[in-house]
Amino acid sequence: MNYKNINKVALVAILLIAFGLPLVIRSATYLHILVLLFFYAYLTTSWNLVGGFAGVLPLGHAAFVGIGAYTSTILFLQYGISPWIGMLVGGVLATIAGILIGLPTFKMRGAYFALATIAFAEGFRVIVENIDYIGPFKINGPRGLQIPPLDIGLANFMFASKEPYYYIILIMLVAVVVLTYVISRSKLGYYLNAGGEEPEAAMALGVNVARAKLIAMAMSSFLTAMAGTFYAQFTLYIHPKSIISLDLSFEIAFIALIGGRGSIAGPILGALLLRPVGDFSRIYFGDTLPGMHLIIFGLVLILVMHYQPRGLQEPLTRLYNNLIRRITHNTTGR
Amino acid sequence: MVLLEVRGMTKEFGGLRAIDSLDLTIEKGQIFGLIGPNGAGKSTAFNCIAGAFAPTAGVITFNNETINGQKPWNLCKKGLARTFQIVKPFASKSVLYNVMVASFATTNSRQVAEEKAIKVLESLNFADKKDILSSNLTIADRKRLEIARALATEPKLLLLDEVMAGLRPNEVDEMVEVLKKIREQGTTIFVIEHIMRAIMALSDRIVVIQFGKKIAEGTPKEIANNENVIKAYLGEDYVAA
Amino acid sequence: MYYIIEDTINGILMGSIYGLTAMGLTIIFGVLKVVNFAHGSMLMVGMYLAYWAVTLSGMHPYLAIVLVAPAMFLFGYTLQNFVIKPIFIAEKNVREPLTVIIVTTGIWYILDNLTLLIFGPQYRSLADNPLNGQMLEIGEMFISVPKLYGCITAVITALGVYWFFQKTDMGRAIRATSMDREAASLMGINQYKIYNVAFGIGAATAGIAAVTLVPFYNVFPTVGVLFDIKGFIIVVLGGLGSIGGALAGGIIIGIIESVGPQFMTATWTEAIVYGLFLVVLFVKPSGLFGQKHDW
Amino acid sequence: MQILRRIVVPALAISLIAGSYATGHAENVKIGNIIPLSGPSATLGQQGKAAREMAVEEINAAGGIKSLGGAKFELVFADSESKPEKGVAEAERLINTEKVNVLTGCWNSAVTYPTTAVAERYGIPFVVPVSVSDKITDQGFKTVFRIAAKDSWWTRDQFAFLKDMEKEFGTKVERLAFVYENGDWGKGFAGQWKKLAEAGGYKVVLDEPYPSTATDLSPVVQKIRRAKPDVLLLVSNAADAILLTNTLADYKVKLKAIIASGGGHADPSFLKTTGKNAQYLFDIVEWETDVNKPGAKEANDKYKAKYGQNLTGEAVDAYVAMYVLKDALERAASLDPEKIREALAATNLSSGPGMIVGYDSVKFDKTGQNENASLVMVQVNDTGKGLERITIWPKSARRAGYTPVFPMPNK
Repeated sequence: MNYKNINKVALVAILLIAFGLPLVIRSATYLHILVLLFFYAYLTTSWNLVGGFAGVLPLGHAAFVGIGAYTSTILFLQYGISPWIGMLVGGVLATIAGILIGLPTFKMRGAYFALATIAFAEGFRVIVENIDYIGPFKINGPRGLQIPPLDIGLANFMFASKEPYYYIILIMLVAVVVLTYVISRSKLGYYLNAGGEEPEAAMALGVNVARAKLIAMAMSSFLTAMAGTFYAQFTLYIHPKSIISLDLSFEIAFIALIGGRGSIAGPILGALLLRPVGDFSRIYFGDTLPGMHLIIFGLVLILVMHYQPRGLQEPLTRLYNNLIRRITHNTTGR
Repeated sequence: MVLLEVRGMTKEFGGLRAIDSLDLTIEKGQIFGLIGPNGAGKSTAFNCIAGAFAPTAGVITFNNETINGQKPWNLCKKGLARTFQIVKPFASKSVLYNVMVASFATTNSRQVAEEKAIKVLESLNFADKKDILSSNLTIADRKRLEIARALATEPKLLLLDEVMAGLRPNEVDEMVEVLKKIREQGTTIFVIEHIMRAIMALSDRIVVIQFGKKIAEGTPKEIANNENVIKAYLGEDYVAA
Repeated sequence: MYYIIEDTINGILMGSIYGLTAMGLTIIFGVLKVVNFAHGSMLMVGMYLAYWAVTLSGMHPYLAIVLVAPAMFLFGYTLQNFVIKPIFIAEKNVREPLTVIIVTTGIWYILDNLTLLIFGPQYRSLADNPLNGQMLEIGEMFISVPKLYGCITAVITALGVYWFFQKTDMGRAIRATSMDREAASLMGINQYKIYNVAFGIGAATAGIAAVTLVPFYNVFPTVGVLFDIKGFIIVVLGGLGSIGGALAGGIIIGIIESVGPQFMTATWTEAIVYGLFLVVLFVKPSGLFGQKHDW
Repeated sequence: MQILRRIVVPALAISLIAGSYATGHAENVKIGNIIPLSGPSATLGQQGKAAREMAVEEINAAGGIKSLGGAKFELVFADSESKPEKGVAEAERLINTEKVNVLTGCWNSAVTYPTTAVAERYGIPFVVPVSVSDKITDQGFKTVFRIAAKDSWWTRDQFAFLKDMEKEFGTKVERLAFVYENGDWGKGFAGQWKKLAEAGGYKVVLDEPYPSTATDLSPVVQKIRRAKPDVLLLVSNAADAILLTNTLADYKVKLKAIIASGGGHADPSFLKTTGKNAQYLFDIVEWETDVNKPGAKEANDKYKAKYGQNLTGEAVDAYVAMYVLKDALERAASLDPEKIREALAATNLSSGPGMIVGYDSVKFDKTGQNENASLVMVQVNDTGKGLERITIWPKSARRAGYTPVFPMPNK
């Protein structure tokens, strides 16, 4: 077996394990944790299109999650429109918002973009909290919207058990990873990377940097909004303070940075590592040392940035490659 | 045939005139040199032509088309490529990746882009280093990468901004050969250079500017004997003495 | 009309205090080119310092400046030297190291939650201080004395920092570094030491802001977050890196917050502030008072 | 020292949790509690935790659940950080992994809705000590039981109190101002105030939500001052309650009364940080330290000695919730969730240790709402022992010898 084949085998194995996991894990708790893990991996991979490849730091992606969640929920609650359709409508609205934010900011230094996205997300939250109705649409201000778990079924994107949610988010994750892979090997991917690293040089080489970033932003906001719909259908309750929160925006960015932004495996690795650290430290320290889990989280951030500023993806890939090399050497008997 | 024509190009920065009604004409197939003391406005002239800045006044005609104030990425697609005085590689990427970014200017296919990039690298005797991370290159190789990237966009006119600065003498000679080869393959070259030896050996025609104004133009030989140029470089006293 | 004047005065007073809380943010950005997400937490640390200094010694709250500002300078200096500097060194080749932003966020989480662990979630305030509840009454018009003190302090601090940057050797070195790192280091300026000092000065201004807040505001572990987001908006409005801009940006927000509620509910003024922020970003991205830079 | 203990304990706890799986403590009753232990509502979560721990200590010391062979209560706490999605995830974990028998929580109504939905799905009984939104018991859930009064009762009693005071002191109140935090809680109260004001023939001169995170409330106070209301009704979290009270005093706003709605105004830090400025404030609460009930004073003294502050209404609800659970389990004599649920539904707890609430008994109606939950009105005043909260309404509960101050004198 050569190196390429081993990669393929490993990939297939991972996919098989991922799809087979619910057959082994019957506990709804663990499935719930896994669903959230995939949810974050999905969000971060979508974020990575701008935050990773385009070399800027968006810190307001929760706004797009919110747009997606609110759009599909309002359409479902008031007009009975399937959340699957609402998901696409939300995506389109989020795309428009993403382009509007990107237009003025992509020409500037990264710090402006980071701050602008924060202001956009916070401003969006404040507006949602202030509005009970937009025309005929019931937003319900700070009270949020609840989806009664009545009509369970695929058409309504609502299920009694965790398994369907697990498979939906897993498929969404696989799709977005494949999309990222395709983009990273396309002209757009090259242009994004180039523009993110050295915008002037890229422009001189024929790259319309701002346009490439806008395209990435549009795709990223569309995909992020889709996750918003998933979240709404999964928790059946949305409320501005939780879904359009800075905490969510920041967590997405942190997962990417810890895992390794701009790489394909980074967001997934980040979610795999950071989510459990967050969850377990909260569980173990939550009642005796309130706030300790966030101290640990902060420490992890600082340490990783210290020792692996490109994220944990880099040393892990090296480790993996060494391992594979050793295996291939053994099997070929050289 | 005239490839680039600059008429009365002026660039002001907040009242300060960096370029003062500059005229240039570059024929197809030429190697055209632009020299001048530090701060004479050479790089500013390049930036105006390549679209990084819009000139305050004047007309720039490239390939019979007025290109004033057009964006650099559009100019690049029209056949005008440039390098930077301070090299700007995409540091976290390999040499091949760097060049492929450029070769995408004329194609959408990754495969075509890769083939073209490799061809360019081979023509520069650079293909053996294609997988090296560009941040690990030596200064000479970084300069070479700048040229490779610019070439990969398939330019009609190549603007080279001090590609020999910082190189050792033998590396300068190598570079001169490389540029000659590029010209032989049909690319017109417009070069800013500080190293007199190189520019004198290369150029068909040279323009000298000082304080943004043209003070001399001619063949290398004419320039070498021009009194204004000697004054500009060595000062009034030298000429008087 | 009369109401508007009263509200505008309050807006200017409160706004200049906002400006003071954001001043360190803009100083640090101007030099390090990094948004310090831990700035609110440094303000919080300053507030606890001021609170305990005044409570334990019973001194006039403004006397605490003598203690808090130098202590915060040292705190900022040390933090930059030991926690942030290594990241800068590791990322020397990167034009704009976003990793530093993340590290400052880590510092924010740690400081806030460490405070929660040590002092608990309680709210504290200096109920018995000579400034508490003092109001100037001009006819029907009320002007808060502690806010007036805060406003004066903000202006003095801004002038002081400006003077320092213009007239002292260290200040000039800092300005040189903020304009061109490479050139400054060629001139023999130790870039990282400059960062330390700039960070220290930023922290010290946060300490001064903390002292002006403590006489009339609550102290609790997450208090910094409330001023954090506001600070970001202020510095972008005023122009990142501009000290006068921070003060002006703060006053603009103060006036919107103070006058706005007479025409709408207070919750909508928040939305107006964000709206203004985005409009400025579209129309004059370098901020109202910032110069055009290469960003 | 404190810190050291805090670090060592969880380490031990982890090993104990690991150990408990091996040995299997089938005889214990596991109670999962989802409350905000960090984040913006941390003070309230911490009070709830302390009160629960005190109750459970007493229950266990008294021999646990006798019908279950002396089974002990075992508390498992989870931090919601005031975030709904964390609450939901913790509910899933507590039910499936920790295998809790009962859940309690979550203080923030926004966390309680989706979390009770999880419990309902698994059929696990969920006791809500406090989360006042009407919606919680209006969802039609079978497993949800709320100890505290719901917000429509709070607002109803606030207006009943106002009418009574007008009558008792012969002062006419006409103009009302509503000022409230812009959240689920404040909006819920304000909506009902509006209806009650209309029914009561009052004129609403100001209806103002404000962001709880505001750093300056003087603009809101100016609005109050200019609207010239007779009575100001408030819903506030802690930081803003303190800021509002101090700013109202600074601007010398003349009012006949301020009526608050617990929460921030009942926070233990509130009186310490506002001092004199809070004098004469009316606050509606579920419980006050001077309540005339056997055991109440002792419970408060014990709590104060342990945690350094008085019991609050929120803490008492949590405290009582533990005794309600003990009572139900005693009758269920089983750990089967359905049996516990049935026992809870049949609760009629009127006496015994822990019953320190102001009303006669805890009894749930068919929505799961404690139908006897009642509220008292307190006034902050100084009777010579420093500022304290004095129960004044209903008149039957009024502290002997105290005459409420109404309208508020000019300070």
